[in-house]
This record gives sequence, C-alpha cells and structure tokens, in this order.
Amino acid sequence: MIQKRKIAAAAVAATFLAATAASAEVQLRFECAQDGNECDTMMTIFKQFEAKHPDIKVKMDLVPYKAILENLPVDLAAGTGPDLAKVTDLGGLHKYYLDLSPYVEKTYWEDNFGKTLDWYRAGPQDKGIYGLQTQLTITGAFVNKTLFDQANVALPGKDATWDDWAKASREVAKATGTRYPMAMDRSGHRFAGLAIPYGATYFDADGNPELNDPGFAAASKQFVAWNADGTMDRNVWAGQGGTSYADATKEFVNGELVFYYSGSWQIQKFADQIGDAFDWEVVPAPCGPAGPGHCSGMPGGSGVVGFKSTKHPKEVAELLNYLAQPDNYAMLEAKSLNIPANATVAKAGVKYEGATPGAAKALNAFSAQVPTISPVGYAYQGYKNNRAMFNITVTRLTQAIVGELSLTEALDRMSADLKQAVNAAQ
Amino acid sequence: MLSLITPLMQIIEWPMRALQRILGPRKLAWVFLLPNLFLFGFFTFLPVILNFFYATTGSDHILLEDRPYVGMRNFDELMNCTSYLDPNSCQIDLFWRAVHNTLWFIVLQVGFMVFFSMTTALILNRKIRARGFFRAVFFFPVLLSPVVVALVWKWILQDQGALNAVLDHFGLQTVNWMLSPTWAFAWSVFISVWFHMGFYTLILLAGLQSIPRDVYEAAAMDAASPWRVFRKITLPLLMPTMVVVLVLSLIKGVQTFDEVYAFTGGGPGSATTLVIQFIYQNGFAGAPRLFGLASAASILVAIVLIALTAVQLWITRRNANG
Amino acid sequence: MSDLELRGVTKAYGNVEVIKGIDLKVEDGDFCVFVGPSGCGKSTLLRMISGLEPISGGDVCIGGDVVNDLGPADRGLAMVFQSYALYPHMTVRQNLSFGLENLRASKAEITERVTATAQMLQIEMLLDRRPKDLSGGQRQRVAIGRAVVREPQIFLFDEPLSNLDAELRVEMRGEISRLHRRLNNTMIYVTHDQVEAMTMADKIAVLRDGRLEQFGRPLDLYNTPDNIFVAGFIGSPKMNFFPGRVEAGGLRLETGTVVALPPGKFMLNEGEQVTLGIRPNGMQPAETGLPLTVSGVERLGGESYLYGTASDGTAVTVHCAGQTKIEPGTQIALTLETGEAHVFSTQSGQSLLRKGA
Amino acid sequence: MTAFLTRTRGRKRLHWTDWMAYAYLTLGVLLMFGPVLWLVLSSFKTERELQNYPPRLLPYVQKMETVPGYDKPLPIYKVTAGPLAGQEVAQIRRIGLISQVVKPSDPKTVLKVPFKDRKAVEHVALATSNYSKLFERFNFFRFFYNSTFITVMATLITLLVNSMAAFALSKYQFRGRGLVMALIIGTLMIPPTVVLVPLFLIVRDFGMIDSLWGVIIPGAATPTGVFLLRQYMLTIPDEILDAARMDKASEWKIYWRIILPLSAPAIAVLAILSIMWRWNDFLWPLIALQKQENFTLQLALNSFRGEFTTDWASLLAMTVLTLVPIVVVFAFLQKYIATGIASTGGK
Repeated sequence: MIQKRKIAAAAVAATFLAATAASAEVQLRFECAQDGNECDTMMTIFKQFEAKHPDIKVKMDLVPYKAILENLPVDLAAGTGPDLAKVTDLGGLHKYYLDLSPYVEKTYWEDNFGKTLDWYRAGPQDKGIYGLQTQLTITGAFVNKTLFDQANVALPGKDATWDDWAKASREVAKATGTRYPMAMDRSGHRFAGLAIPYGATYFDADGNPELNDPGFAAASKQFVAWNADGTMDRNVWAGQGGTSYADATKEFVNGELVFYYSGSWQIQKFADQIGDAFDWEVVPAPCGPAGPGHCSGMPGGSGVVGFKSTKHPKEVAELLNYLAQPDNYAMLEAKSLNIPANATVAKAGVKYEGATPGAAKALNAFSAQVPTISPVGYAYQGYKNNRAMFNITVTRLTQAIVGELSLTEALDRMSADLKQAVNAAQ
Repeated sequence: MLSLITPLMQIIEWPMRALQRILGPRKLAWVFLLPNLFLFGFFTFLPVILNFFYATTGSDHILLEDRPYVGMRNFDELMNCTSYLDPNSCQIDLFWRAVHNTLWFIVLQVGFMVFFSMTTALILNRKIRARGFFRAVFFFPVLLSPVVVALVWKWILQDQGALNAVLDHFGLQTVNWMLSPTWAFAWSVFISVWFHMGFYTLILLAGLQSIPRDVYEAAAMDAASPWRVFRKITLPLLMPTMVVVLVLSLIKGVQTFDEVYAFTGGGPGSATTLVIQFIYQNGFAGAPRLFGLASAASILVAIVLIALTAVQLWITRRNANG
Repeated sequence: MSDLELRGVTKAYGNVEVIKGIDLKVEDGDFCVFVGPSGCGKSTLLRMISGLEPISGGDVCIGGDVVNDLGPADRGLAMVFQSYALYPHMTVRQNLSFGLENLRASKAEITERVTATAQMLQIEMLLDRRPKDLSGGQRQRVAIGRAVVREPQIFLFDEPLSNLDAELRVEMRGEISRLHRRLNNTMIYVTHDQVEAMTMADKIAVLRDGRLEQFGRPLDLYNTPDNIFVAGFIGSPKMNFFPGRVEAGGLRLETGTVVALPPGKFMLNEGEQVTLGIRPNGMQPAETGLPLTVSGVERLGGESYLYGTASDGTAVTVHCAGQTKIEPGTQIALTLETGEAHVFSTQSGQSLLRKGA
Repeated sequence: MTAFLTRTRGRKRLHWTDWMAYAYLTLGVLLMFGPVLWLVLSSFKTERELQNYPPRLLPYVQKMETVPGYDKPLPIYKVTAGPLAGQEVAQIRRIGLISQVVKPSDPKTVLKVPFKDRKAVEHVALATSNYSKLFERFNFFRFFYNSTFITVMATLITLLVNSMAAFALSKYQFRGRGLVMALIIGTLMIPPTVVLVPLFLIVRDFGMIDSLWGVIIPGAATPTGVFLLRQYMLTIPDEILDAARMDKASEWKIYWRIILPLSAPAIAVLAILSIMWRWNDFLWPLIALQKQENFTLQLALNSFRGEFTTDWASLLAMTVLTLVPIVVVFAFLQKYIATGIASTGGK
C-alpha cells in the first residue's frame, strides 16, 4: 500500500518536476504540543535548518496535548498523519515510526542517545533508530527547605529512605502547622519512583509485565497506609477517579506541602511561581527496603519521531539529525529547561538560559540522578504497553485508598486488567 | 437577514413547484426530507452502524479491516457477573460501577433538571424587568467549556475552596467535598444541572410561546386556580415541547461525561464514574484502546436508553390523553 | 357556471368508512347548508369538496367538470375555516393579498381588490393590524375577506360562527346572508346549528353518519321531513314523538290516547308500530285530551313553553301563544292538531306520508 | 402563582408571586452568574495568583516600589511583629528565615526582619497581559475567521435542512414517517464519543479531512434539531396550512412563508444552540482538522493544555474572548424566542 503510494508520488513528482521548479520545495508538517516553550524552541532551530536547506520548509501545528495522545494514533492508522511529531507514548506508536538509520550517522546516535533509543524500538532485537529524545524527564522529590528550617529539622541525607522522608515530613508539618506532609502526582509513572525502591520489578523472569510482585505490593501497601494516616495529601489520589491526572503543584507552590514527589518538568513553573516565597530543593532519589541499588526515579519524557507515511523520509531524517547535533540539541535543552538525553551535551553541561539559580541547581540535581536510574526504570519506560500499566496502577490503587476495594482485591484486579490489556495489544 | 433568505427561497421554489406537480404534495415530503436524510445517513447513521461492527471485533487496531472478529465476546465479558447488583462480582467491575452510578445520576439529574428548567422558563416567560438579562444569566453556563466549568467549581468546592471559607466564616463545619463519595456525587449532579439547565430552559421558553395568550385570559376569567391552570392548560399545551425536554434530558443525562470527568475524574475512587467515562477511558484514552469493549458498552447503554425512552414516551402519552 | 355536483362520493380511512356514498347537486348561486350532529361527516365532506381531503370514490364536479384530481387551489374555491386560520404573522392586508400573490396577480390589482374587499366588509381600518390584535368578530370578517378577495366560484364555510358569542353570531349570520345576495355566488356552509341552517340556507343537506338524510328547501324539510331524524333535527324546539300503534281509524298511543289521523294522508297498516310526531305548536292545552304533567314553564312574554311528561314517560314540549297561567306541577290535557302531525315507521324511521298527498 | 403561569398580570402593585419570582431570579443570578463572573475576573489574574490556594475572588498583585539605589522595583511587605510592626518595608532579599528589608523612606539602612513576621502588601490589579499575549502568540484572527465561517455556514445549513425535515415529519402523513423518526431519535442514543473514529474514517473517504467543510457537514443534520423543530411544528394548527393551500400556495411556499415564520421561537432556539455547539465544539474539530491554519478558536484555546500543565491564565483569557461574540449573538436572538405569534385567530 505504502509502496504503491510512494510509486504514485514519485510518478506525480516526475511529471511535474520539469514543469514547476517551485513544486520541488518540500513541506514537512510537524505536530507538537507543549507544556512550556519546547515546540517554539524547536521551531527556532528548524528555522536555522530551513536557512541551510532552502528547499525544505517545516510547518508546525501546535495542538492540544489531547490531540497527540488520542487523535494522532487515529490519524496515523487512517493514513492522514503528519510527517513528524513530538510524542510521549514512545513505544506504543512504534509501528508507525520511520527508521532513520539509513539516513543518519548511526554511531553518533548510538553513542549519544544510547538508552533512550530503546524506548522507541519494538524490542531487544530491533536496532533501528526511530526517535530523538528531546525532553528527558526524571521523577523526583522536591522539598520546601524553608519549612525544614523553620521546624529546625535537618534534611535527611543522601541515602534516606522513603520512610525517613515520611517521618521527617510529618515532623516538619506538625512543627510548622503545614497542611500536608507529602504528596505524589496521581500517576502510575510517578508511583514507580516509590515502587522501585521497594523492590518492584514490573516484569517477571520471562520479561512478561506484572503488577503484583512483592516489591510492588509492599509499596502499594505503604502508599495506602500513608494516604490513610494523613502523611500523603489525600486530595491528589483519592479526590480523583479513573485514569485522570492530578498533581499537588498548587499546594507546593503555596507552601502547604513539605515533600512533593513529582518530576523535573516542574522546575520552570516552581521557579516562576514560588519566586522568593520560600526555598525549595530537589533531593536525591529516596531509597527503600530494596537497598541502595534501587534508589531511583523513573525516566520519561518525549521525543520527536518521523512517520513511515511521510513522502519525504530523507528530509525528515535530515531535520531530526540536525536537531540531534550537539550544538542545536544543547540550545534546545538550554532554552526549554530540560535535562539532556545526549551524552556529549550532558558531559559538557548545559547553560540554562533565563533560569534562576535555584532552577539551574534543581536541573543539575536531576541531571546528576540520570546515571543512577535503575534498569527497572529504563525497562518500564521502554515497554510499549507501559501506559496501560500506569493507568491500571492509578485506577486500582485509588480504589484501595478510598476503600472500594481491599488492597488484595486491588492487586488482583490490576493483574486481570493487565492481562486484558496485553491480550488486546497483541 | 430576511432580504438574504427571500431570494434564496424563491429560487428553490421553482424546482420544488415542478417536483410537486410530478410527485403530488404527499410524496413531496420525501423531497423535504432528502437533504437531511442524506447528511444524517452518511454522517450520523452510518457511523452508528459501523459502531456495531466494532463491537464484534477485538484488538487495539483502529481500522475495522485490521480488527479480528470476536463475535459476542465483548458483550459476554461485559455481562459476565455473578450478580449485577454487586459490581465486584463482575469481570468488568468498573463498567457495572459506572452503570450503577449512572442510574442514580439520571434519576436525580433528570428530575432536578426538568423541575428547575420548567420553573425558570415559567418565570422568565412573565413580564418581568430586564428579561433579556435574566435569560442570558441562566443561559450563560451552557456557553462555557466543561474544563472551565470544572475549574471554577473546584475553586469553590476544594478543601480550601470558597464554600468552605464561607462555612468557616459562619462558624459551620467544613467538609472536604471532593473526598466524600456521597458529596462528590451530589455536587456532580448539581454541577451538571447548573451547566445544562439553560439549554432546557430555552427550549421550554420557546415552547411556551406556542400557547396562545387568549387561553390564559379565558382561564383567568374562569378564576381557575393557578395550579389548575398549569396542570390543565399550560402542561397539556406544552406537551410536544415537554416531550423534547424529557427525552433529551434523559438521553443527554445518560451521556453526561465532560463536566463530571473534568470535575472529579470519576472519583473519589469510582464514586462518580459514569458510563460514558468508562467508554471514553477504554476506547479513547485507553492504552491500549479497547475499542470493541467500548463499542459494546455503548450499545448496551443504547439498548437501556431505548427502553427507558419508550417507557417515558408511553407515560407522557398516557398522561396527555388522560 | 359554478354548480356543484357530488356523485356517489365516499371516503374511507383504512376500513372505516366515514362518508358512505353521497349524491348531491347544488345549483349555481345557491346557498347550501350542510347540517348534522357532530361526527356526521359534514366537515369531511366539505374538505373533500375543497380538495384538501382526497376522495376514496365517486366524483366531485364543479361547473360540470370532474375535479377529483385537481388540487385545492385549482378548483376555484375559497374557504373560511372554523378557527379562521388567519396567518398570525401577517397583517390583515398581507392575509388578504397572500392568495392573490400566489395567483400572480399584479400589484395594482392586488391593492385594488384588497381595498374593495376591505370596504365591503368594513375592515379598512384594520388592514395593518395583526390577527392577535383583532376581536373575534373582526377576525371573522378578515377570514371571510380572505375568501372573498379571491373571487372564487364557490365559497366554502366550515362552521365559521361557532367561535362567536350569541349576539355576534346573529349579526354575522345576517352579514353572510347579505354577502351571498350581493355576490350571488354558490356557497356551501357547514354547521351543526339548525337555526343557522334554517335562517340562511336556500337548500339544506341533513347529514347523519356519513349519509345524506334529506336534501331540500328549509321549509320543505320542516314541513315534510323524510324521517324521524330530520324531523327531530330541524325545528326548534324539537318535535315531540309519541310511540303508538295503528288501530282502525287512528292511532293508539302508549299513553292510551287514541288519535284520529286525516284519512289517506299516511300509508298505515293496522297493527304496525309507528311514531307520531307533532311539533310543540301543534298541541294546545284543553279540557280533555292527552294528559300531561307539567314540570316546567317558560314565559317569554309574547309566548310561553310548557315542559312536561306524558303518562308513558315521553318528554313533551308545548308552545302557547301569550302568557300562560298554567303553573308547574299541574295536570293538564292536550289536544293534538292532527293536520300538522307526522307519522313515522318505528322500525325504519321513514315517514309514512303518502307521496303526492 | 397565576402570574407565574399566565404572565399577563398587568397590575401596578406587585403581587406576592412577583416577589417570589424576583427572589428566585436573584438567587439565580448569584448561583448561575456568580461562578461565571468569577471566571471572568480570574482571566485577569496572573498565573501565580491563579495557583493561589485558597483561591481568591479578585485579582491581586503584590505592591512593588522603586527604591533609590536598587535597579529593580522591590516587593513591599508589612511587618507584623517586632520593633517595625505596622510599617511597610521593601524587601531586598531573603536569606533562609531572615528577610533583609529597607524602609522606602530610608533606603540606606538595611534591616533584618524574621521571615514569618512579614506579610505581602497586595492591591487589586488586572493582568491585561493575559489578553495581549494571545494576540502576540498566534494568529488570533485566523482562528476567529475559521470559527466564524464554520459556525455561520453550519448553522445556516442546519437550520435549512433540519427545518425542511421537521416540516415533512410533522405536517405530512406518509409511509415510513414513524421509521424515519425512530431512526433519528435512535441514533441519539449512541454516545457521540464512541462514533468519532468511524465518523473520522467516513469523512476521510469523502476527502474532507483537514478542511473546514469536514467540520461543517457531518454535524449539520443534527437529530436534536429535527426533533426540537418537529415537536414545535406539531403545535402549528393544520388549518393554517389548509388555508394556504386554498390560497394556492405551493408546498414549498407553505414551508417558507408560513411554517418558518411561525416556528420562529424554535428556529431561534436551534440557531442559538447550533451557534453555541459549533463555536464551542472541540472534540470533532480536534480530530478533523490538522493544519494549524485551519484551526478554530477552541483548538487554539486548548493548545494551552499541555501534558503536565495548563496555562490557565491564557486559557481563561481566551475563554472570555471567545465568549464575547456568542453572548452578543444570544442577546440578539433571544428576543425571537419570546415572539409569541401562535394566535391563529381562533379560540
């Protein structure tokens, strides 16, 4: 089908090539949704690219995130998709990706983007290059340092466990009259930051996904208990239902929260909105019963991919390759305040533009955590059905928190749901 | 406006007159129906038919031709319960929780909706000052997007929201509304009535215009009691419009989703998860998309709705006659 | 020529026949009234003539042409509806000109005819008002005006006065009659009110149950009704009916009274069950005769009515000239003026009057 | 109560039912309009103020003052305790739990105030930049044009096509009428969300994806509209149609000269609803439109919603902007709803 279309396109192109020189210009459509200024920054870099390649024009369609998540897959299936897009369901859309390896310098990509390339691949055997990780995120904890100072409680140290943090946060909250000691975004992705230190593996020995290993169950039990005793801000998880996302940004920004487990994408917002109201910090990834090797956040983020259905695969690859070059990539990360996924850039360090000292410090703190990310985290992030697992975790765990299901029932339901999802996705 | 419409209508008059001569006035009805049926057939009816096919297929593929046929499996899974009264005994427990919630939801929502929109329409139909302003006021919420509606009501109802501030100010007990399943449900009903009431008020307001004024004058001469006037004159004469409101409020009540979803996300837990949220989360936001399951669920909902509407129409018809 | 002829016209909705074969000829210029109780099919018949209701069988001829397949607008008719059916969103002037516009009359002609009609009906000052701002009588005039302005061959009226109060009704009755004399058109008028029928009609068609019971001049119907139904329907107050049996030399009523009838006027078979019909003014209080218990008296000044029951329970109304002195509760006797009596077969209801007598 | 129901109580003194009615309306204004008003006010808040917890009614910003010797304006605080209690001071910086402040009157002397003993001085100010940013950020007028084009065309088509169908379904007896009506109401039962994908595939096959017509056409034959109009037309007496037929009006003429004007209230309602639906429609344009130059206001508005964060300040400002035209249209059309012209002259 695609082959046919290509031939037709080539024939059409050949017919008109001689007649109209203008039609030689290639237009690439780029679908993008942004939280901050990622898309706008990318466009400025693409403009530089256009200057070097006068025959290629990039047109960005800035869309709501919902379009990327829900409509892009439909478009791609129906053959009406764009040439390239910034996506977050990295593994799930694999079947539509354009393999860039014939067009780009493979070793450069392999050396610099190493682990993140796997997230776009179909499996371990797949050696293709499909996407450029433009935004590497990592989950982690923020604390309200000022509250600790006021309560005269020392920040737990580098190897502090979740339990230590809970204890300290409760103490601070009590001493300062703060409403909520801890909070965690309502997301299965964030929950992995708790589950991995508790020893969750997410995959059995054969590599099949599971949501009931002992580590995961222990973390769930702890989380439910913390929600019950008021350690966790119940509003975030228990105030919602289904798979909907909720965060505690408001509470943290307003100084009502001591310890907030979220992720690196919050930094810019915190810098803007907290301003001088209090001091805040990123703390090292909390540990857990599983021991020192498991003190890890969850990696994540988004990347730009090209699609098979494009009529201009070469140009798409050229464009992505241009963006992947150290200078351009560094500029993108510097302007959009993101953690680089490119090894060269990371080693050189990024000079964040317009970031307050606090924000820059926080970004660097997160960057420092990247090398210690647990393999479980990478595997989980790279699994193509991980979104199903995130959703199931959130839905069922909330039911356990509000008491609709017992924890055992919730865990059983998670396994059943996962089985159904995996079956449907095959 | 009129100067625009008249020439257009006059142009169409020629072919229509010719058709009337050929077909006769009775068959001309089909000519009047045709444009609508064409659009309806392709863009409303055909998708519904395709939906039936989706319901009998599995996998997470989007194109129908890629999807394997699975027969009634999706329906079987949905209906696989030890007891339909206990969602926990069902294979797809969330569907049945949503069904239970939705049933309660429509009982409350349709009742309040019809009552308040009727009252409002009657009042707005009177000779009152600043009628246009008041009409706009009641219609305003309809214009907002569900996200924004949810946002403002969250400001009001969250733990440290405006309502609790007011309660606190008067020394009353504050409640964390969003964390209590009962309150969250009650407020969801309230918000959805608040959001959509203007829609039905408007329809009823238009319907009230079809009641000739002299009928009321005659009733006033007869010194009929107000309740009797309403019961014996307004209501029967308003019946065709009432049918619209009853049928639409039931259908749209069952299909309530956006504002409640944006407000509670279906929570706490699944206390406010409605059927459409289940369908949406499985068919659209789901990962993977269980499109077959969502389609099957939508068909089950439609069957129940058709039954409910039939009962409703039967009752209104009986009442209208009696 | 604008005479109207119905030949075996029938109408059925599915299996239900509502008009059961009617033959009728209305001469050019006649004012013909269809009268009958509600549900007799008179309005349906009118709508069938108008073309609004397709006919199931038979022929409708106007001016000698069969018009079965012509649409309502092409039959050259105009109709005044019971509810007037004025176009509520149009002014009176627009209401009157709408039909003319559809006939593609020129602007000048429309203005001229509308003005003329308005003058004739005295509604010139209402021309720019809308129907809701008019009184009942004014609306009625506009409705008539809308029919008149089109100068139709035949006018159809569907109970046009039933929505008016009594006084206005009398006034409009006269008005319509004058209109008829003035235009001299064929008019067909449907009513359930026999007084309207009697006062306005040249010809009356009495309908019952989808059948034509009798067709003729008002006084012919009054004087020689074909059957009990027509006899009872035409005339006010209603004719009195006494059941009885034919005996030698007369009738023996159920009350026991024997009544002698003019010989040869009726076809009577001895022993036959018959009904004697006699109008309220065909009876007088007397010393002896039919006994009557008076239950009510109406004194209208110039005349009086007695209401009572005969010994067999038959309700009886008696008309007396002047102001009677009889009081309710008294027993009186009545003499019957047998010259004005009607005799009907109880079984068939048909008049037993000998034809040509 | 009679006045409730009859609306023609033309007395000078207010009846108690009038008081009831006004009380109800006042409550209505509070309950219905209050939240809307709060939204409008909030569209003038800074993003920080929107994140304030608990939320406040009015848009506040902290007072800033230029103090000699400092380049940037400094934030003003009121000291609540200690020797400086009650005075307004400008904060230079905060180190840990201690604020370094100066009195604006005496900018040379740096004082230390415990961080807890100061309170920001705030005043009401409108963040109009929420609005001006919109016009800088993207081609607002392009989106406005697209939305307007879609709304106007779709509403005209909807009104024409639906009223024709409703006329046929309410004023003619023909075989299949019940079936058509049942189908039209029946399709309402299937939730629109679930048919989006099949509809998308059909519209794609018509070649209308990524065109404004692809948004306009599919929703034009709305079952709700047909149902609404039909039920209203049922109340128009058939005799008026007969009268028009006697007046030699063709069926088409009866439709547009008699039925349409007499259905004005219902048409006005459908017009308002259609305009509102189209103007606010989000889900279908989101899937049917891809190129940004074809986007509607709602799509642009929702592009403020990212994966993790929503730019509420811009979103609310845009919401208010998009509300304005539709409110104007409503104000214009609502009077037609009250055009009671159903008196046919009869009883």
